[in-house]
Amino acid sequence: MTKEQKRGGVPLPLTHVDGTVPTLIKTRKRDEWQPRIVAFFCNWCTYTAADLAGVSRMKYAPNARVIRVMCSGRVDPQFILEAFAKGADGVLMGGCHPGDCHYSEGNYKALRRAKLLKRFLKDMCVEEDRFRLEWISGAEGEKVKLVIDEMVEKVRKLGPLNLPGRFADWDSEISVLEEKICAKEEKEGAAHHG
Amino acid sequence: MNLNDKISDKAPARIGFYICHCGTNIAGALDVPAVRDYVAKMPGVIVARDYKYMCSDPGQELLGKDITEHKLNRIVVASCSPLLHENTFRKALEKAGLNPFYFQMVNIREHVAWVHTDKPGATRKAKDLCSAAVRRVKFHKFLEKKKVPYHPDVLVVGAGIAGIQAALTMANAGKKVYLVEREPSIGGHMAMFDKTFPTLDCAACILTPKMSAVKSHPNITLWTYSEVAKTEGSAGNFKVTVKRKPRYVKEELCVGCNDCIDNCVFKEPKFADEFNMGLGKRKPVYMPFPQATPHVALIDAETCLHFKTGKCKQSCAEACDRKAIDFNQKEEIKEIQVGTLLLATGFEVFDAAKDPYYGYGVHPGVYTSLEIERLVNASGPTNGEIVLRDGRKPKSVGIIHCVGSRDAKTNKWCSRVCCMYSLKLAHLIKEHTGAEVYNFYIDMRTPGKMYEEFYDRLLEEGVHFVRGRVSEVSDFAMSPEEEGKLILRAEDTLAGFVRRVPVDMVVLSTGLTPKKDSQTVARLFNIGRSPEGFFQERHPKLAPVNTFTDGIFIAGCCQGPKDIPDTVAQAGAAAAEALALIDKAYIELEPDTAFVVEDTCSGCKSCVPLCPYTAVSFDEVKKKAVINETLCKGCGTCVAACPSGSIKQNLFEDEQIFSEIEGVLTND
Amino acid sequence: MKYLYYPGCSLKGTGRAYEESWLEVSKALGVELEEIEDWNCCGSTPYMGVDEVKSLALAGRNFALAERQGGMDIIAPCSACYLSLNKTNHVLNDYPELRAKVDSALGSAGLKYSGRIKVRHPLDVILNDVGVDKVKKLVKKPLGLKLAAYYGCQITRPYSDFDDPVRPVSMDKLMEAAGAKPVPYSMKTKCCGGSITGTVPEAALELACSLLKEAVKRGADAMVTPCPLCQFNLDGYQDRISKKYGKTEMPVLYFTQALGLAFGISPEKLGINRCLASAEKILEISR
Amino acid sequence: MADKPKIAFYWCASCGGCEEAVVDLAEDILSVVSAVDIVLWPVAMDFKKADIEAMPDGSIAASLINGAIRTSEQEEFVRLLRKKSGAVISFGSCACTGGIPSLANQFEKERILSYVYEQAPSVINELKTRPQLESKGDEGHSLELPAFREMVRPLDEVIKVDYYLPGCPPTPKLIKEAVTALLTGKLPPAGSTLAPDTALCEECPRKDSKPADLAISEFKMPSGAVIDPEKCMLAQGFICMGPATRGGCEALCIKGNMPCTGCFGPTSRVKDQGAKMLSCVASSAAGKEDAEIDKTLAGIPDPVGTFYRYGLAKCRLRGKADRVPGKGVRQKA
Repeated sequence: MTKEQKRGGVPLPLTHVDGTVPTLIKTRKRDEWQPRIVAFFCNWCTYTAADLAGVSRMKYAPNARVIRVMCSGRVDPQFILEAFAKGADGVLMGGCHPGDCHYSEGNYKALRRAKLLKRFLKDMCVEEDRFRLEWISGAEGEKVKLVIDEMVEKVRKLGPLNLPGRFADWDSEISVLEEKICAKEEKEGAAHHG
Repeated sequence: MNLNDKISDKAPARIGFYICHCGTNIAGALDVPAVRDYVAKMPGVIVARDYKYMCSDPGQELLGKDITEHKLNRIVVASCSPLLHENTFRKALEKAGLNPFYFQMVNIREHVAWVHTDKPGATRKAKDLCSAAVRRVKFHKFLEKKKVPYHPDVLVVGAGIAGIQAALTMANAGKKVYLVEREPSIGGHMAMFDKTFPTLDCAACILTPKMSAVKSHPNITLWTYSEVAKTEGSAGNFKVTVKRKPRYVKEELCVGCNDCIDNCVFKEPKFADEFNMGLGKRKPVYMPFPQATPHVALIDAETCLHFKTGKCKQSCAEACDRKAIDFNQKEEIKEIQVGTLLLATGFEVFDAAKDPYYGYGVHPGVYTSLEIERLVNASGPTNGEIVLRDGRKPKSVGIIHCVGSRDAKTNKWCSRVCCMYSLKLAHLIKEHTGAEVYNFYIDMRTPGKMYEEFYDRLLEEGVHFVRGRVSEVSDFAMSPEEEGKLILRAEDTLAGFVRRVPVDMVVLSTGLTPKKDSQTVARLFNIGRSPEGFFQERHPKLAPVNTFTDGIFIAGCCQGPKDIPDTVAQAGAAAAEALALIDKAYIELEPDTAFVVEDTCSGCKSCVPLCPYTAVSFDEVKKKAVINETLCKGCGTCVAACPSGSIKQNLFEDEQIFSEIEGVLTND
Repeated sequence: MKYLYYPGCSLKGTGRAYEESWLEVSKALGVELEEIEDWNCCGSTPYMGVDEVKSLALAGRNFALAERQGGMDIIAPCSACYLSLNKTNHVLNDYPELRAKVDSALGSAGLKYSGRIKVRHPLDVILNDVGVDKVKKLVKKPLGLKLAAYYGCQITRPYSDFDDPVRPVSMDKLMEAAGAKPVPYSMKTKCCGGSITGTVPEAALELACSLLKEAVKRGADAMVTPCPLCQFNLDGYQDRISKKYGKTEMPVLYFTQALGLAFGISPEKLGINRCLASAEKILEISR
Repeated sequence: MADKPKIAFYWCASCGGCEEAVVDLAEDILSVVSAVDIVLWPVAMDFKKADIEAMPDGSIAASLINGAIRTSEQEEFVRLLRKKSGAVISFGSCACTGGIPSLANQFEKERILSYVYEQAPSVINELKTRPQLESKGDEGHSLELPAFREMVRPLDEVIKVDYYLPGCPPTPKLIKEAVTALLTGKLPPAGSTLAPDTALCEECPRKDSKPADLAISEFKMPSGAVIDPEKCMLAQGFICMGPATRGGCEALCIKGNMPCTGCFGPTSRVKDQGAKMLSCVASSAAGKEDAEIDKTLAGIPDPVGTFYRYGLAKCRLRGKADRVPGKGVRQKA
């Protein structure tokens, strides 16, 4: 009987949406650690700007992973929390400048959500520099580079957020008891058989 | 696999993964085989390959072959930006019988290979992005592109040579064209030019017939002295509001006889004439220029005695036997439906006063090139005579190139036309006055048919060329021959010393800049601008007349400085692109619209006010929200806001994005 | 109207006449001045190129003292001081790394500077705080002279915000108010030879000469300037210029001296006697 | 008697309200009691842990466990019940989503203990005595206390849960339906929540009073303003969690003229109830300029308490991020 089955098939706190179970994320040594930024870029401005940065061969830190959405208004605060929960050290949102939204006002909604979410994150002790909303127009390839580089440096200074690692740490108290119970049961089982 | 088989949404994913080398573009910056092998081990991946050029025919064929042979039902291609080739690969899927939306593209060129120097870091990032796409694509659904009828009418904004050319091309193809121009006459800057380089044919002679053709074309509705106030809708179905400013002369009655002008209470022209750059004078009632189209007078309320004082005997109105003058004319609002917008809003000439060292506006002998165009023009304020403000004929003229161009202090770009028009003006000045003409240039840029030859011709005509940027134009003499002259000081970089060249007249070859209100206009039409403020084309090489907004095209100098031949060519190209859309008669929309899951919607109405396109409404019978698919533009704002998770967006479903988040965070 | 006053070395040395006349004029205008106690070198424009941080720290000390003394706007009549102090403010606000160095230097002397004190020029103060109307009221002896207003390079570029950087007009306006006729003079901001009069005189003197000659050509009775170095070059080297390039005679006054004369202040109090080129003509005309 | 299915009730970190809810079945409780054999119900009946341990594995038809998990004893007991039960029902908000007790996840264990045993104004504890896990009694016997865990967890983070019955507390109607389903074996697929999967607005009596063009320019607190008894709460500026909260309670709070605070948790399609409601509320707030938005949003003084009143343990962040087990605040590197 595996440990999993013994505790009644408790799902790990982190299951992937497709049902697969992730390998437990270990806490890395600090010098090996690289900040991981999840970036939600709107298709029309910021994603295009990132393309422009590429076409212009600007060089910036490889720590940000861009997820394309059509509009910054599509970015659900759930996505941001999910990114942190899955191991992001920072989350960046990029949208069109106020007044320039391809969908006329999606970016205002994004701004309002970001402002309220920022306050929530602060209360939850996620440092302010870990979440950023920037307006970057399609012509501002340079700004993509500047914002990403700056954010990576700020997050590097803050160190890893590593929520998955922390979750594992927090939950280690459960496994201690669980091991005790398992050991006891095994002993009883052995005695029974013997 | 059947293209129309929705059941395949639920079939176990059989993923084909392809990573492109893009020659050495990608392969040189990250470890392509390592990414391929990494993805190959992911659950659901049946095939993982790398290939030199995925977008090439063999690359696409490889994909198609694998779909058939390995019964693949999901495809991921890691290559360039989806904005460039997503459609290419979707079509390849379709060709192989797979729904094109079972596809996800990973941008490892623009977002990885080209921007990172750290190869292990770039490889790690590529793995993460690919891992995200592989996870995401499993959640992709069968989708169909939506077809919407395309309104055949076109609106052209701006009636300079670009707008005129585009409007005529489309009107000749049988399309109904609305042509809107802000100024009282069409013609734009070209109408102000005297001759055109390098052929030296008269600008009016080649432009006027086109202007008349516009006026008389049965398919063209011409609205001058008008501006677009509002646009709504999208490709194929724009609703545009046009504001027609009052000209106080009834356009349909006026025959352009000039009787009103002759009889104005102002006996002599008194006010600066815009068309002649203020070098000439006009009355409050005036005809912008002799060939103005429409050939209709207008009254300038700013200077007209009637509007200023209310006390005028209105002799102009009396003089008009057609009773065309109407002081009570009001602004008129027109609403039109069109499928296509073509912007040809042109440029503005650099404001020479912004470069104080050249003394424009301070020294009367300093002119802009456009002023010289008017001076040299036979119908200009001096009837074609080149004279200084005090009436003297200049004996020596200095032409300063690159004023407001190629200058870190003002504008960095090359305006492309100034070298050539400076040569043209040098020729005309020499021809008209016999003066010594000095050209001060940084580089002579004469790329174009017969352009370099024209430069050679000028050299032979004895025009002087000094290679050096003029540091200042001053009026203090250091030697007797400088007395009473304007002195141009420049380092002659070929001779290697500083020259002081005294002249009577200085011509500033001012560059081309974006219109002052280009940002407002860009917002009005929801298109982008490049950093310097010209309108942004979709792709600098492959989509030079398209914008990022479907159904909106750009032509002429609003996109960037260019000369007349290039402008006309671009206008033709824009017209052709527009015609291609119109003649297709329908437009296919990306199926990224949102929809309400009716069973689970609680009818909380949170989403309803969020939609700027009023696509979301509340069904009072069912007490649920509904999304009108044709109105939805697919931004996803309502999806992110739906508090019970009952709105979904095709191509951007929650599960898809959640799996992407998970994917990009796989590697530690 | 109370200001802190930063004289700098010139106004205590070669430019004494400037200080004398400025103090007289400011008194007449009701501009109250409080000299910064224990001020030191402004940081000096040439030294900025030798050791930027030290130069900034020197200027910074003056600001720190000024802040301690109430933090009002500083008036720096010398063009070089005006430039150095303004530059320091800009650098401290725009370059955090340099700011940190200057802060630590000041800190070691127990000083602190916020970076927020404004540095003003007398021309700016007279025109914008006092106003032309008040100047006109104070004029007892309208000058009636033709004057070439020469500004030099440092007060209009790059930091000043009270006048046009290429074609300044503030001094012309002021001289007009004092009853003088400013002549059209397009060399207002050309080089006077600067500090190279001492090192490369052949280049510098030619520059100074062209300034003087142009003033003569425009029919000016005198030149007025707000800069001690310009005044020194144009006035002090007139002899040598005359010898080399032919006779040139042109009185060169500080604009404050001209203003003082118009206000009816005695030439002695205004240090007119300190001019090397003859100012007799001026005194005669203005009498 | 032996044929009747066995049912166990158990409580963990909870207020006892869920037990009340069972009693609130009123006369229906008699039919329940007659249909089942209650083998454990600490609030009402005297059964011991040993009684349960003695039962064969899987012999209890269903255990209805309320309360969040905060101590090692609760963990041990629910594990035991899990082993002995065919089905486990997570009963009430605390068991399902952490409930009010999980708001404590904003604070480290150390901070909670030091406040409760030392700093609270009502406490005098000069010796700074704290409960110990093990201590020797006067007669030499050893005493053991359960361990206080680092954080509050919902039941399903400790044992596998078959069904969820949300609510603070679950309504008698839903309890009856759940018991009936259990007894008749007509149960939905495992993992289901035994309440409707649409948000509360669907059943809200004020649904029609919400305008379709709502832009909230001022947020109000029920404690500081008069509530119109007819009009939609959000339309009045009160944050009502109804749109993001599963229905089933028949809008009890609304009928009592108080906004919904979200006790039924999110619908099945939402991962994080608080984030979703935050998104909805911020989207509907008025303002485009920074200052205007800040002013409007300042009307929500406590986002955590507002949007996660019953579900902080189920927030994607689970709790305050900078806790370190046993050490209080994480050391800054």
